[in-house]
Parts: sequence; C-alpha cells; structure tokens
Amino acid sequence: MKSKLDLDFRKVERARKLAVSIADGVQNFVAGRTTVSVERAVCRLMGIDGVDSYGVPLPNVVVEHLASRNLLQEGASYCIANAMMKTGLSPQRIAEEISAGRLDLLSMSYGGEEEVYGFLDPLAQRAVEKVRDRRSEREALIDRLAEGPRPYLYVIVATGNIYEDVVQARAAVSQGADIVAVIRSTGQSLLDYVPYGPTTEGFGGTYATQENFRIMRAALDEMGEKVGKYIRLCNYCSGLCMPEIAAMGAMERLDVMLNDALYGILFRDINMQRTLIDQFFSRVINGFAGVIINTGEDNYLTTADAYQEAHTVLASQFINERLALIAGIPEEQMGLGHAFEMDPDIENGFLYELAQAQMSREIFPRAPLKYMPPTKFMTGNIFKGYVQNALFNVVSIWTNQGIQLLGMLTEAIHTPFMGDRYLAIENAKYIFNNMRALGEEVVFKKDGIIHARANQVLDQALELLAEIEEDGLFRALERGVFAGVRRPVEGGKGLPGVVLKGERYRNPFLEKMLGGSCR
Amino acid sequence: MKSKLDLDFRKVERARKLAVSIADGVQNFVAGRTTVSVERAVCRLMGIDGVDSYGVPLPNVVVEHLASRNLLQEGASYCIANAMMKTGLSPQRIAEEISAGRLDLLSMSYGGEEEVYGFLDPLAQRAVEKVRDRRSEREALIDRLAEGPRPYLYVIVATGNIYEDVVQARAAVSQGADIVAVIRSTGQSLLDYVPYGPTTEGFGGTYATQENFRIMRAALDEMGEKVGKYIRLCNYCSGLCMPEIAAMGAMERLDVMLNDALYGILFRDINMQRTLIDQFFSRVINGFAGVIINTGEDNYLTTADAYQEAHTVLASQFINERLALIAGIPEEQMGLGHAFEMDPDIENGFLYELAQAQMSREIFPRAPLKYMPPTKFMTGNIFKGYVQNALFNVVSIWTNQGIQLLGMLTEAIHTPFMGDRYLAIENAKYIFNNMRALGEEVVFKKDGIIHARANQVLDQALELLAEIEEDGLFRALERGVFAGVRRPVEGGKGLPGVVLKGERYRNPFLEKMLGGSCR
Amino acid sequence: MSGYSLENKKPDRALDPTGIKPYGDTMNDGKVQLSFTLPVQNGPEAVEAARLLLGKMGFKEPQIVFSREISEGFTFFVAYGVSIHEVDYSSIKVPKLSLEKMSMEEIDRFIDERIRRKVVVVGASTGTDAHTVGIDAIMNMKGFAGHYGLERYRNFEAYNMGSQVPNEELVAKAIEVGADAILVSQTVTAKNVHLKNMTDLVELLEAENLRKKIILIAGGARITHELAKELGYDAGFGPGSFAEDVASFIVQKLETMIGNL
Amino acid sequence: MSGYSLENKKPDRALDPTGIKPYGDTMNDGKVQLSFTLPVQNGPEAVEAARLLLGKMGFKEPQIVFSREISEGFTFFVAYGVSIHEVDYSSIKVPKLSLEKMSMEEIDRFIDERIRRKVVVVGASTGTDAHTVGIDAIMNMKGFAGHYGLERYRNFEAYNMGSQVPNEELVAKAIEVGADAILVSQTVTAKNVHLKNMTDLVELLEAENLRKKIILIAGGARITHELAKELGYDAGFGPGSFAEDVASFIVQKLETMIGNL
Ligand code: B12
Ligand code: B12
Ligand SMILES: Cc1ncc(COP(=O)(O)O)c(C=O)c1O
Ligand SMILES: Cc1ncc(COP(=O)(O)O)c(C=O)c1O
Repeated sequence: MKSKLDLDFRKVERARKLAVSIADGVQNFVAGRTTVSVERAVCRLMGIDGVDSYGVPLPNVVVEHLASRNLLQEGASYCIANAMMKTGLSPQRIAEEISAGRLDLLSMSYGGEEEVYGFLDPLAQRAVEKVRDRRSEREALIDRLAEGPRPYLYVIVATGNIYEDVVQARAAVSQGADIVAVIRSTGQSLLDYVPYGPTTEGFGGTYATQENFRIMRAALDEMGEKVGKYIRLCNYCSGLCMPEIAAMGAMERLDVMLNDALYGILFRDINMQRTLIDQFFSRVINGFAGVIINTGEDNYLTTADAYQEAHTVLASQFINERLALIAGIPEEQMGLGHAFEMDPDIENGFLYELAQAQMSREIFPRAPLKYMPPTKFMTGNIFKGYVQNALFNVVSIWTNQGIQLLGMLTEAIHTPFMGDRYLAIENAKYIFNNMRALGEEVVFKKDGIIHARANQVLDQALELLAEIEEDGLFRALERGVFAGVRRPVEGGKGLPGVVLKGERYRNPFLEKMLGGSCR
Repeated sequence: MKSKLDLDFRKVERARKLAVSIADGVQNFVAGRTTVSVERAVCRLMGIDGVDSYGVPLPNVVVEHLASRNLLQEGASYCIANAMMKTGLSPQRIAEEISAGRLDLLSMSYGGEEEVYGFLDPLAQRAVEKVRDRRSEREALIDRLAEGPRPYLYVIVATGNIYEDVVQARAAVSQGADIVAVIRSTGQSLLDYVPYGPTTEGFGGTYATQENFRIMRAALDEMGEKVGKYIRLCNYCSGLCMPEIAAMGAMERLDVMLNDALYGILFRDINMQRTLIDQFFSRVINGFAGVIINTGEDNYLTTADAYQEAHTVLASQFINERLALIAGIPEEQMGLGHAFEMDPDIENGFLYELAQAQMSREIFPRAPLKYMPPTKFMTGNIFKGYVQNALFNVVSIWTNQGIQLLGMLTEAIHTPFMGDRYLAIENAKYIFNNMRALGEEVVFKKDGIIHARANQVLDQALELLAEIEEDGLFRALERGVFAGVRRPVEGGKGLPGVVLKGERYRNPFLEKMLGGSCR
Repeated sequence: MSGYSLENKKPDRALDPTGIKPYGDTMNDGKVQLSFTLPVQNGPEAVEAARLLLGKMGFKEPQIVFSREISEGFTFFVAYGVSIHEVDYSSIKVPKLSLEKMSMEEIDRFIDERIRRKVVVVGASTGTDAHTVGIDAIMNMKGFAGHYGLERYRNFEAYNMGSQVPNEELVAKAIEVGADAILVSQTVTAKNVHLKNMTDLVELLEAENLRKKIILIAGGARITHELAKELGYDAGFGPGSFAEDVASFIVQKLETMIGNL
Repeated sequence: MSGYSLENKKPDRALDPTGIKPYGDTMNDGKVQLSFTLPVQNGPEAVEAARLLLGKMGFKEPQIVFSREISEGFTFFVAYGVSIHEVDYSSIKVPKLSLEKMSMEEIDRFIDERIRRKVVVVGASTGTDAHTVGIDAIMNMKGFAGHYGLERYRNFEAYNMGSQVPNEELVAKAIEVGADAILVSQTVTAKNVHLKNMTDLVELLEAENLRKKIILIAGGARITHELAKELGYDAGFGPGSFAEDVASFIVQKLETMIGNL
C-alpha cells in the first residue's frame, strides 16, 4: 500500500527502533520477577479452581500459602508439581487440602528441578493443548460460519447482571454486532483476586468470572449459529489479575481481551512494576490463545487534550506493539487503541481525526486497530451525540479500521440501554454500507492539512519516544508522559505482590506457549 | 477550477446548446401570449391592492372585468393607463370604481398606443424604481451586516399562522439560520388569486400574502440586526399566481423565491401553457429584484427513483438555466435544485450522491445551488433520519453547495417543531465547521466509482436533452420525461387564463425590468 | 434525604404480560427517553419545571440530561425517567384485517373462478392532497418495491385519477365506470384535514345511496385499519402495504357481497 | 368516530406562567417526543400497547411513528404525543447558591483582606470512582477551558488526592493538613453508588465531630446544588463549573464561619 499521507517511513523505522530499546529495558526487569497473580494464573492452568468456605478463590489460598511459607519465589509450578509427586494428589485436591489446613507445602521434601519439572511436563502440555483446542475450535467455527466484514461492530453490555447481559448481547447480535464486550464492574481491576461463579450485582458492569465467561460464550455461540456468523466475546485483563484473567479467557475461548499495563498504571493507579510483569505472562497467554488484544491508548485522549496529545497515542502504540511482539503476539492480534476524541467544535477537526486514523492504519497495516468513539465531548444532547458517532463511523470506514467500538448516543448519561445499542449498530451499518468504497475512491491533497497533521504527529511521537528511551519507561512514567498522569515507581496498588524469582523458578506454561507458536 | 470529476466540458457545452434550442421553442410560444396572472401582476405593480367586500382581491376584480369586456388581450397596462388619462383617477381608485360597478372600461374611448404608453411611462418607471430601491436596501444591509458563509442554512417555518411563524423564525435565526422560508398552505398554488392580509389558519403552511411577507420581513430584519447578519426571506412563486407573487416579493424585499413552472406542471397539475407564460414575467421580476430563484428538480427524485432519474435533474437544470437567462436572471441568482434522495440502503450510495453534487457544482459553478435534504426515505425513526441528514450535510460542505435546505429529523412525521429546527441547524453547523476544508483537501480517484457516476449522469442527460429538443418541451412533457409524470398540453388547471396578445399589447414593466439591468 | 434510598431497588425481573413496562436494560426498569421544548428561559427553574412535568407524567427519578435555550424564552430538553405505568398487554385486541393474503396470480385466478368478471376500482389522492406516490404504488403498472400495481392485474380494471381530486369527482367517476371499490389516499394530516376529507366522502356516498354497494378503502402513511373502520371505511392500509394486500381484501370482500345479493 | 373532532382545536395561545406546557410549534400545543423499548414482539398489538402507555402518561393523540423489533420479543418505539399536563412555573423555587462570583485575582485579594491566611482544601474522587478529569479541572494548575485551577491561586493550599480515595483516607488527610474545605468528586451514579459514597462521608465527618468545622463540597456530572444540600453538603457543583465558582463559595462561606466563631 502506498502512503496516502506521504509519511516518511524512515521515521517510522526509527520509532520502532526506539521502541525496541524501551521494551528491552522493561523486559530485562520483568524477566527476573514473578507476581502473585502470575502464580495464581499458573495454579489455574494446572486446574485449580473454586473458592473456600469464606469465598476466597483457591488459587489465592494456594499462593498466599506459598508466600507465607516463603516458597513463592520458586514458583507455583515447582511447588505444586512437587506436592503432586509427593502426595499423589491432583492440584485441585492439593489446593483443597491446603485450604483445609491439612497440608503445608513447607513441610515436605522437594525434588530436584529436573525431576519435578519433568513430572510436570505432560500435565503442562495437556493444559497448553486444551488452550490450543479452544483456539482450533474458534478457527473451525469461523471457517464454517464466516465472520462479519471489518471494521467489526463492537458493542458493550454492562448491566451488572450476567443473565441480563445475555439478553442485551442476544439483542446486539441480532442487530448485527460482531464483538460483544462484557464491561467489568467498577473497581474489579483493583481486586487482587478474581470473583467466582455467576454474578448478578455489579456497578456499571458485570464481574469477570470464569462462569460468567462460560455463560456468555454459550449464548454467543448459540446466537452465532442463528445469525450465521462467528460472534467474538471480549473481556478485560488489565488490572491486578492480568494473567489470571488471560488464562480464564484462554480456557473459555474468549476472542478479544483488553490487555494493557499502561492503562492500569495510569488510570487505575496500579504499581507499574507489578503490572508490567503481569502483562508479560498475560500477553503470552493471549497470543497463544489467538486472542486479539486491545490496548488503551484511547484513554489518554479522554483524560488529556485529544488534539495536543495525539502523538502520545502513537508513541505508546509503538511501545505496546513491541511489548506484544516480545510476548509472541502477532501483528494480526494487535488491536492497538486510538480514538476519535477531539472537541467537536474545532474547525476542521474532522480532517485531523481523519489524518490520525489514516496514519495509524498505515503505520500498523496488519493490526486490527481498535478505534474508540467520542466519549469526552458527548453530552446529554443525544441527538448531537448521535451525529458525533456518525462522523466517527465515517472516519472508520474511510480509513479501514479493524474494530469499531460503537459510540452510544447516551454515552454521557448511562451504560447502554438495549435501544441505544440498536441505534448505534444501525448508525454504523448504514454508514459502512453507504460509504463502503470511499477509502479507495479518495486521495488526500499533497501537503494539505491532512498530510501536515499526520506528519506532525509522527514527528512529535518520535521525539517523545527518544525521551522515553533515554529515561527508560519507568522514569518516563514518573514524569507523566502519558495523559499528564504521574506515577511513582514504588507507588500504586499491588507492589507487595512482586517477587524476585528464585533459583529453581520456571514457568513451563509460559515457555510452552511462547516457544511453540500455534501455526 | 479544474474538474475533480474529469468531466468532458464539450458535452456540457452541447447540453447547453440543446437547452438554448428547447428554451427558444418555449419562448416563441410565450412571447405572443399573456395570462390573467400576468395582468394581475401588472395591476399590482401599478399600485392596485386590497379586496372587495366579498374578499376578492382588486387585481382579480379588474382583470375579470377586462376579460368580461374582451379587453384583456390589450393588457392591463394599456387599459388602466388609458382610464387614468380619461378619468384622472389613480389605478387603485379605478379598481375601486370598477369593483363598485361605477366604471366600465369598455364604455370609454381609447387613446393611441404612443399616447397611452407615453402617459404610463413615468408611473411604470416609479414602480420599477421602487423595486430597485428594495434591492439597493438589501445590498446596503448585506454590506453593513455581512451574511453567513455558504452553504446558507435554509430552514422552513410552517405553522399556518404568520405570528407563530415569526416565533419559529426568530428561534431559527438565533440558532444560526441564514434563510427562512415560509411554506405555503396546502393548495394555495391552485388558487387563481392571492389571499389578502395577515393570516392565521393554513394547512401545513401559511398563506403567502403581501401582509404576511411584510410581517416576516420586519421580524427577520430585526433579528438580523440582533445577530449581526442579513437574514434572507424566502417564499414561493410557483403555482397559478407566479408573476403576482413575484411582484409582491419584489415590493416586500423577499430574497429567495421558488420559481419553477415545471414544478407546477408536474406536481400541481397546472396547465403548461399557462404557467410557462406566467413564469417568464415572474422570473423577469425576480431577476430585476435581485431575488435568488429556486427551481424544483429535487422533486423529481422524491417522486421517481433517485438513482435511476438523476439525469432528469441535470437535463431540467440546463433548461431552467436557459429559461432563467432569457428572463434576465444572472447565474448568481440561479438556485438550481437538486437533492440527496437515494435509498440509504444502497451500497456506496454516498459516493453516487457525492458525485452528483460535485457534478452540479462544476457544471453550474456560479449558481447558488439549492441542495435538498433526504425526504422520501425519512421514516419515523428520527435517529436514523438525523444521521441521513448528517451525511447530506457532509456532501454539501464537501462539494460547496450554495443553499442548504436543512433536513428535519421529523420529516416523515410533521412540519418542524421549534426543537426539530434547532437540531437541524446544530447538525449542519457542527458538520460544516468540523469539515470546512474537506473539499479542498480531497481528490477523487481517476476512473473510480465517483468519476464514472458523474460522467454517466451527464451522458444520460445529454441524451434526454436531445430527445426533448427533438419534440419540444411541450410534447416531451406529454410523454412524461420528468418524474414519470405525463401532462397533456391542454390539460391541468388554469388554461382558460391564457390570452393571445392583442395588437396594442405591451408590458412596460417587463420591458423596463428586462432591459435595464440593475448593475 | 427524602426520596433517596441507598438500597438496590431490585426491579421485578419477571415479564408479566398483564403489566408490561418499558425496558432499558433490565426487565420492568421502566426507562423512557423524552425530548420537548418549554416556553421558559433556561436555568435551574426551567430544569425544575421539566422535572415536575415528568413527575406529572408518572416518571420517577426524572433526569434532565440536557437543556439549551434555543430562542429567547424557549428551552429544549432531553430527559430520561422511570415510568410507573404499566399496560396489560394480554388483553389488547386490535381490529385487524383477517383475510387470506394471495399473490397476483392467485388473485387473478380467484376472480376467474369466483367472480367471473373484471373487478373495477377507482383511486385518487383526494381533497387538496397532492401526494401520489402512495396511491401510485398501489395502482400503477410498475408498482412499488417489486410488487406490481393493480393496473398489471389481468382481471382488474383500475382507474387512477391522480392527485387533488375532489370527492365529488371521485364519486362521479366511480358511478361512471361502475366501480366495485374506491381507493382513497390521504397523506397530509395537518389540522386533521385527512379526517375531514375521509368522512366527507362517506357522507357523500351515503347521500348517493352507494355506500353499501361499494367497497371503500383508505390508505396513507398515518392510516391504520382501525382508524379507517372508525371513519366508516371497509379497510385501511398503512405504510408497507402492497397492491396484493388491497386486492386480496377487495376480491374476498366482493365475493361475500355478491353472495349476499 | 369517538375521539375525532373535525374542528380545529385552537390551542390556547397565551403563555400562562402558572400553567406552562410543552411547545412544539404553537404555544400550549403540548407536543413531546418519546422513545422506549417494550418487552413484546412487534405488531399491531405492540403499537397499541405503546399507545396505551402514552395514554397513561397523559398524552392525547398518541402517535407511534416508528416501531422495530430489535431482538426477539423486544420492540423499540419512537412516539409523539400531546401532553395534558402543565406545570406552575411561577411558583418554582430552586435552592441556589446565592453568592457573588469573583475572579481568581479578586478571590486572592478577598483572602488577603478578610481571611488573612492561606485557605486549605483537600480534594479527591472518592470510593471506587476513578474519574479525575472533573476534580482535576477544579484543582490542577492548568485548570479547564481557560480557567485556572485552585493550585494556581496564590492564597490557596490545594491537595488533590486523585482517584479512588476511600472516605477514611480523605478525612485523615483533611485532619492532617487542617483543611478548611473538602472537595469530593463523584461521577459514577450506577445503582446510586454516588449517594452512598457521599452520605458515608457526611456520617464519618459527623462521627469525627468535624462536619460543622469543615466546608463540604461535592461536584460531578449529575450533582446539583439541590442534591448536595439534601445529602448534607454545603454546596454542589454540576457540569460547567470552574474553580472560581467553588473558590468564591469557599471564601465567602469561610468568612462567615470565621465571623461566627
Ligand atoms: C414526496 C413528498 C412530497 C412530494 C409529493 C410528490 C408526489 N407526486 O406525490 C411533494 C414535494 C410535491 C410534496 C409536497 C408537499 N408535502 Co409532502 N412529502 C413527501 C414525502 C417526502 C414522501 C411521501 C411519500 O411519497 N412516501 C412514499 C409512499 C410510498 O408512502 P405512502 O404515501 O405512505 O404510501 C404507502 C402506504 O401508506 C400505502 N398507501 C398510501 N396511499 C394508499 C391508498 C390506498 C388505497 C392503499 C390501499 C394504500 C395506500 O401504500 C403505500 C405503499 O406502501 C413526505 C415525508 C415522508 N418521508 O413521508 C412528505 C410529507 C408527506 N409532505 C408534507 C407536506 C406538509 C407537504 C406540503 C403540504 C408542504 C407544503 N406546504 O408545500 C406539500 C403540498 C402537498 C399537498 N398539497 O398535498 C408533510 C405532511 C405533514 C402532515 N402529516 O400533515 C410530510 C410528512 C413532510 C413534512 N414533515 O412536512 N410532498
Ligand atoms: C473520561 C471517562 C472515563 C475515563 C476516566 C479518566 C480519568 N482520568 O478521569 C476512563 C476511561 C478511565 C473511564 C472509566 C470508566 N467509566 Co467513564 N467516562 C468518562 C467520560 C467519557 C467523560 C467524563 C469526563 O471526564 N468529563 C469531563 C469533566 C470535565 O466533566 P465532569 O466530570 O462533569 O466535571 C465538571 C463538573 O461536573 C464539575 N465537577 C466535577 N467534579 C467536581 C468536584 C468538585 C468539588 C467541584 C466543585 C466540581 C466538580 O466541574 C467539572 C468542570 O466543569 C464519561 C462520559 C461522558 N461523556 O460524560 C464516562 C462515564 C462517566 N464513565 C462511566 C463508566 C460506567 C465508567 C466505568 C465504570 C466503565 C467500566 N465499567 O469500565 C469505568 C470505571 C471508572 C470508575 N471506576 O470510576 C459512565 C458512568 C455511568 C453512570 N452515570 O454511572 C459514563 C457516563 C459513560 C457511560 N455512559 O457509561 N471513564
Ligand atoms: C486497556 C484497557 N483495559 C481495561 C479497561 C477497563 O478496565 P476497568 O475494568 O478497570 O474499568 C479499559 C477501559 O477503558 C482499557 O482501555
Ligand atoms: C419549485 C417549487 N415551487 C413551489 C413549491 C411549493 O409549492 P406549493 O406551495 O404548491 O406546495 C415547491 C416545493 O417543493 C417547489 O419545489
């Protein structure tokens, strides 16, 4: 594809180089560490599930046990595999015994690494195969049922009640949605555990639980058969439980997951060390499971000025791209985030939005870009809002975005009603169909406003990346490079959950998923 | 301006030549004839106004008197000027005497042409000066207050009550309207007289009366001072009283008038001979008064298929352009009509609309094109309708239309509420500002869908014009070339009002207005 | 702290057909969107007035989410509320055309077999109404959205008089051609002018002693079967009607009328 | 022909402040737009149900202008109606902040002259609420839409604690720095969680015997002064508020509090 924007691709290359260096810095740090959440994810992949009599999830019980026994640095894989060897019990039974206080992992002898990991290997292999099966299942379904054309129509459901969410999701699918995302309850990302079972009470969203995943997956599969296309299910990794939720998503065949440590750092005040470590494993799982990740750069624009800060989005996308590649996520699964968030009163604002969307398209040609709708400048004037959403849809079909997060005319008012979602889908379908070929038909004037804007944003992003590279990502975040938010390296939630890896530490699940690429 | 569509301007030239021949055929017919409405317009220009005790307008009384005395073919100018000479009375007094049965114009002696027309000349001159004054007044106001940028925001008011219309108009202006059109009551175009005085009862519109013109003119002038721009007033000539209403509009400083005999023929079943004669004088008046005329080609697309019949619009615009030029209307006053009326479900329909709008723009580069909104495919789904209107606004700012007749989200439901109009203006203002420079920024792909569509429509229009030229406009209308509507030459309303001009017939008002161009 | 309960009010989630309520995102949550203009200047009092109005309409938790003064002394509002009203859906009975719907071919065959002569219909857009697209859709050869019009039917003799036809002319034509059915199209409803046009026609036909002998049908964007019946018509057809709907009705009704002779 | 009058019903055209009605295009015409979903399948009965619902809300001439089944058993409607309700506008009294609004410079000077020490404020987005744009708009140096935030004021000492701050931490901080005022931002209103957060804070302050000594202010998209007062706050600020609005209130209130000591 020839650039419609006269972008200088040498600059793009330079930006990518800077991102490599930034990401390597992060990865150096990450490689030597694990977290409570990583280890809980390992527990889950080993088959540990359920809650104790106080409602505490067993993976938490086990990991807390390990931590209290100073065993965590050796990793749950090692300790549990060892216990299996020694007791002959299954991981789940071991967890139950720990929970009942009948088993103490400190009180047993430990085998050599080779022995223990050798013992674990077939089990780990089976777990990884199960994930691979879910992935094949998806591929087979898409083969048989086909899928909607891009941009995919992505809608959220957010009633707080999984059963009510299903009602909303069915409605959305029958209207034409391609992706249904179940928004999480306010505050879940700050919980250092994953709630359990089907849930019916949430604030502004529904708890992400494995059972809720299952319920929604079944509903969407059923609707997919009915409307004759594969319907993707989306949920959220970001937060204090990134790898755990990724593991749950892999087991329940989720298709899209929001996965961005930067989001957690900036907008949830999660400790950066903790969440970047978590992110690595969670992305490895997502990548292996064939899940499209969505990153959260769009949020920079809802918080800070969308015209001024456009380059921070691009810079962050470069970093996120590289961090995803390291975790084995192919470009085709990178739903890098950006957004249509400028003040609608800006003269020629549409041209700037168009320029930026086209720029993202050209710089990340294979990524199913996640394009976010106007939110900040949505008001109670639902009529004007509906037109803001229309212009957003125009840009998307024009620049061939991957995932269209549909704007809701009631964005400023409440989480979507069934009728709001219907109108949103109708808006997008009308415009996508009515303008289908616009992108192929139209060329931008050389050195016009659109060209100038795209090149300016690229230049600024390059500059910013150079600064971040100089400082390293951690220091840069302390300085507040994104969304104007400053976060101290030692601040935020979850730092106590970070552990330096011990000598015997290995994560066979990660190794298998990262090593053995799926195709 | 270079064509963005690769239009072959030799074809455009050929189309114009055909239109010349078609219009000459019409003009040959028109030149030898007058109508009751033309003569009533002459009466009005001479100063005859008011109604008799039965409510019949005095211009009608006088013209019926002349007709009953077989004097009409000599023209109202001649007969009344003669009566003035003989009786020393003013035209108004003469009309009153006739109305009271105290004066019979047959019972007096008639002076020679030179004498009578010589006597009339200064009076006619004064009448024409008065119109010129209103025009200068407008120019001075625009100079002092400036005007809104194009596309002008054109809205309708249609309460049926002139005082309520004023309330609506004030609201519209304070929101940003540039042109306010007072829709006429259903059926007024079929009345062979113009109602009198302020009116408060109409169906789907308000009667066009001179007093109503005055009331609205005053309100808009006042609001114009308030918002600091000149506000244009629009009303309708088309119908059985074209020249009369044009005369009233000239006297009350209307700025824009719908003026199209073809509309009357096709959509009001008015006799074609009658209305084409009427149209000529009415356009002469409009042209001289500096009024922008609006033609009605958009209606072809609401009645027949908008994709199939696009070329009929273009063909008709060529004819209307020529008929307007003959009547002394400069291109700058030619609001040729077209519309955004395709089925919103057509794939790439937006591209076709865009092609056609750009085509009109390039073929009539100086005309303040009147661009009509979606109406036929508007439904009770006001939300979708609001987005249809948005896309219409996008095309308009992109292709630089002249007059944007704002679509109403309630088009399929009722004449606009105050709130509907507010939303319509907000929609257009948002899009016009947010996309201001789009037209300059964007180029169409060579030989793409857009190019192909524009060239196809031009070719078809050329073919159609050739057919019409062969038959003459009258026969062509009998065959149903426009909007699929067939009208017999002798059919429809108002034929009895047509009169062959007598030997002494002259229309000094027309001569002065047509001869002495304003600038 | 009047009116604020901090408990989750769990809406009753079961669908009860004898008392249905609006649905936002939860069964029986009662959520409704409104917009309107009030003749007052914008400000806290205007918002309060709008809230009070919603209260009178039976909305709990009235939320004025947008207010803008759109002209001096006029303010436009967008609002949401929770309606307390419910409707007994189970007891709703709507008068409906109960007839077998046939295709063009079936209708022509029905006429061949059971009526055995051409069916004559006269149609028009009446009064000052100039909207012909609707009646053309039903009558003209080419029809509408792929459904042929009555002129195309082998066994129909269809006269389309066009627009703005006075009732008197329509009736005269019907008498002249011996029409079995009169088809009236009415689009303009401002000031209820359509009701007047439609009832005048009924009176005219009754005066001529024709009403019982002729099938009288109305159609248009705001016409429902229910309304047409109330006004004394045999049937009414709204948006989305096609020639075969009307024709099916006419031939079946005609058969019973002939049978009753 | 029940219900249809062929006469023009002339709406009463005079504006009467003791009984205002919605305005479509004529004074007192009562016109209102609605949209909602009902849990029924589409069809004439659904439309009738929607009409009946409008009737219960006090709409004459209910018009269902659009209905579409958007999911099995759920139908979306757009409707218009003529509301019979009216509101006595003349008697509406809304509790309003009556204070003199000052500019940043004036406020700083006011403090110089009448308070003669720095004014200390602590702000946060509380509970699980992570929306900081609003509180930042009020507090941060750069402010919002060209209006500087409190950090920029020479005579303010402003502590912005950010998002998701538990009420306990907020109160502890207020005690620690000796705050004159607490600024609470609340955006998420789902399940009325904001009401709970807000009242809990009041209770906490009362338990600490601090409520009377500290100015307590709330803000957010759905916060009105009226609501804040009802919940036991001194003032509430909704959309479109700027730092100078809050600061004006704080310094004037503080002056009277100091005076009352
Ligand atoms: C096209 C149109 C015109 C064209 C008409 C051209 C023509 N040859 O018909 C023109 C431009 C001339 C026109 C003029 C006016 N119009 Co007009 N027009 C419309 C428009 C855009 C579409 C109507 C249409 O053709 N629909 C498509 C057809 C196929 O649908 P339909 O009529 O409902 O028909 C279907 C069914 O109802 C049924 N049906 C209809 N008739 C019959 C009859 C029988 C016997 C049967 C069985 C079935 C049947 O079958 C059809 C097929 O399914 C509407 C707005 C809209 N989007 O609805 C405004 C609209 C109808 N017009 C309106 C008005 C006010 C006018 C004017 C009075 C404006 C003015 N003051 O100048 C004029 C005057 C017209 C007059 N005297 O009647 C208003 C009516 C408001 C109201 N409710 O009273 C509307 C709603 C626009 C508006 N918001 O103001 N109009
Ligand atoms: C930006 C945004 C976010 C950002 C927040 C980033 C940040 N750093 O703040 C992100 C993406 C993180 C986010 C997340 C969520 N959001 Co959010 N978000 C918005 C959005 C788009 C804009 C809010 C905003 O910044 N407005 C601009 C500011 C300037 O306005 P303001 O807050 O009203 O502030 C002004 C006044 O109110 C006042 N003011 C405000 N506070 C104070 C305090 C004081 C003391 C004073 C004096 C004045 C004052 O002054 C300000 C200036 O005039 C709105 C939608 C919308 N268009 O409103 C949704 C919205 C608020 N979010 C919503 C939801 C549900 C969420 C989530 C819960 C979704 C989820 N489940 O994941 C999450 C979780 C957040 C949480 N736990 O709180 C809902 C809330 C629904 C409801 N009514 O309950 C909304 C309405 C969107 C929707 N339709 O669903 N969101
Ligand atoms: C990348 C990313 N992750 C997660 C979320 C949602 O997270 P939470 O559940 O914390 O609201 C978002 C929402 O904007 C996001 O952009
Ligand atoms: C050219 C033209 N004249 C006049 C009219 C309005 O005429 P009437 O008052 O007959 O409805 C229209 C409306 O569409 C028009 O396009």
